[in-house]
Amino acid sequence: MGLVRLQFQREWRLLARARSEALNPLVFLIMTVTLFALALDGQAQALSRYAAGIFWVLVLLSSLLSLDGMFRRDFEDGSLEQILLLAEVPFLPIIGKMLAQWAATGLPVVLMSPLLGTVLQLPPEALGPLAGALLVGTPTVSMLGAVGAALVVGVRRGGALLGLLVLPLYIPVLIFGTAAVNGLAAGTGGVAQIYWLAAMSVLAVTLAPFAVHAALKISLENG
Amino acid sequence: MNGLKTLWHRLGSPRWFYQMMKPWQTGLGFVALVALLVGTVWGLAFAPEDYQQGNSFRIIYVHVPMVVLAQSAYMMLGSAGFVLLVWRMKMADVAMVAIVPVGMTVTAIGLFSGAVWGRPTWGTWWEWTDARLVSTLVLLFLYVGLYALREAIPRAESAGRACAVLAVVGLINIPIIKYSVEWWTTLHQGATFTATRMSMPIEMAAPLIVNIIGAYCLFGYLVLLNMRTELLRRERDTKWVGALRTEVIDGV
Amino acid sequence: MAFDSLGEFLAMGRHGLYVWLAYGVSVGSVVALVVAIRARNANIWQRLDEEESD
Amino acid sequence: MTVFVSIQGLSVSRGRNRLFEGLDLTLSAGDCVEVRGANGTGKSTLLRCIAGLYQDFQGELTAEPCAYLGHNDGLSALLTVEENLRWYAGLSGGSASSKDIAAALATLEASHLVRRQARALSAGQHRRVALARLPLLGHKLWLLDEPYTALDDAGTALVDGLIRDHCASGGAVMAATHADMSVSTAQCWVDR
Repeated sequence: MGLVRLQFQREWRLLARARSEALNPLVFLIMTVTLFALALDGQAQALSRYAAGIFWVLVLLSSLLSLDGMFRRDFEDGSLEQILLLAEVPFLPIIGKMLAQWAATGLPVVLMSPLLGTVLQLPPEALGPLAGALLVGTPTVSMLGAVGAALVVGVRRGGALLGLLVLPLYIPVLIFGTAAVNGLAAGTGGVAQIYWLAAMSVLAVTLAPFAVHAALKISLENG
Repeated sequence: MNGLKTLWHRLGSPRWFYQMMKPWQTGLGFVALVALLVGTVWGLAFAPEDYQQGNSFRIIYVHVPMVVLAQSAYMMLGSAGFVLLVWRMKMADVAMVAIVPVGMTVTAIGLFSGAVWGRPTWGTWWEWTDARLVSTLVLLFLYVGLYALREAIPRAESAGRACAVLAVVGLINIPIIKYSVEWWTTLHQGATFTATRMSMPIEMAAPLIVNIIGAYCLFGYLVLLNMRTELLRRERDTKWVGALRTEVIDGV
Repeated sequence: MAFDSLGEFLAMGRHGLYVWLAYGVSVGSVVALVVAIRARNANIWQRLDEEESD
Repeated sequence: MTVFVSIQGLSVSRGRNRLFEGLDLTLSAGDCVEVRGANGTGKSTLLRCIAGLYQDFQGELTAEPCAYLGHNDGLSALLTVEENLRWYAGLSGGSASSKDIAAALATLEASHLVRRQARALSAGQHRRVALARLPLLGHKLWLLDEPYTALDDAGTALVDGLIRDHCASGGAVMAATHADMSVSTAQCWVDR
């Protein structure tokens, strides 16, 4: 477990030193939420009905920004291949890296969701479910996204390709996430969807490290 | 058991595969031609009309085989990817290179025919309540993703293995995606029944089964031909390809 | 035969446009796919001949 | 006499052109082999094969876990020299106290850089810090891809000393270089 903590601390220190770069995805989320609110604010009633769906889509899109840079800096300076070379169990530093990525993007989104939810005219009773659904759903987003990021790390301008590879895999998270928020807010039952989100996150956390490791070994081969 | 093992090793050798698969390829080609002709004419002209949808239901005889084929093609891609990653068998990469374009085209055809079928049945060119149509659309995205990833990576060996990882991850996600899409379409279902999932009397179902068999044979024919072409391209410096060239006058 | 005349067969009740549109594009695409793959094969053979001769 | 690397009939091709074939080599304690050959003949690829980063080869290859130094130094620009080295020691399963780090830097006369961020180093200093991690990793086998790039004469002499001491204490080194190495015990030409 030491390797997970070691890598987590290293990533966190790197993020702290490049604070603006780490905050870009969050700023993007805030801006796009504001754009939607401006575009639709006239029909406040209509906006609140679709706010959960809009918010989830924007979270998925903003995650692509942070994922693209997740391995790129280490790939270019050569420390990424050292992880595969030196670590006794390479999955542990990879898990450390993915947890750090989630903590830097997923968690802040959960914490800011009440504020951004109200900007999108979400009714107050929907803010709790939104935060809960995001907390349970964003690990899958980070883990599946990490697989895509590892596949495109060696590709120039891999950002657009990353979206194409990963967004189809996000569809279940989007469907159940939106349904959970709307269901719980309206009291018509969204708990089943929360369980689905949790189950997907557990599956992603257990399987993604293997896929990321395989993808990194492949990307490093033509390094 | 060791018969299987030798077959597995033989399958791995390009030369054996190229020569031994030739008869299978032509055989599947003819069966496909006959089956698809019979099934289509039977479905279009002889099968009875559907009491609710009238004749527009005849589109089922092209839509369903294509969609079923699209899904099985992705299953094959996922398993070929798994074989490539675990046993490093080059032939699995050749198979993936051959399947992706065929699978993508078949999915696009299934999608288009499904959308056209929706027009007379529900009055819209795109019907969000039809679970099979929506999951076919997602499947098309997965195919396009595989195609784009292979194009993006310069080195052939890395591109092959990267696509293998994506195909396996995609395969694991397909049941989850299908379930969530089906659940989502029933959520928006409301009263309308899903026209494309109907229980059919035998005289309506028979041509469909013939067409599905024909579609799988066509798929086998196209993939085998595509694989043998890819093998020629990859092995063109080898002696056996040189020998083949002098022997064969007309090519295929 | 489910139809009485060729004309009726082409009309397909009022759904002729949709049925023939779907079949036309589908069959057309399948044929195009077969032709494309066979052409790719022939092209490989032809390139082999060129490489052999130069 | 422990054998670190043994290679029989190793051949590697990149795409359709063959880089090298039928390469045989054994590396045991105390050996320092120079990997020589013109540009693009596969020197780096050979090292990456041994390190386990590159699997597309034919032939037999068995190698101990190694410390690998590639063309890029593997230092994170935003981390200080000490943070980089401490991470490396931790990654390879050990740990490095400030004393160990100071000692490693001292062998390359780079102790004064310990607090500086990697991005603030010159190319020569960057390379010295990258080489300074080798003793901290606790691997007996070192694979170095052009270790002398960007080093001045003093730096080159220090690196020779580092390699000599490592081989003397039972380690083994394989280095891809362009010039003759004074400390090498054998040469391996990939393009002959």
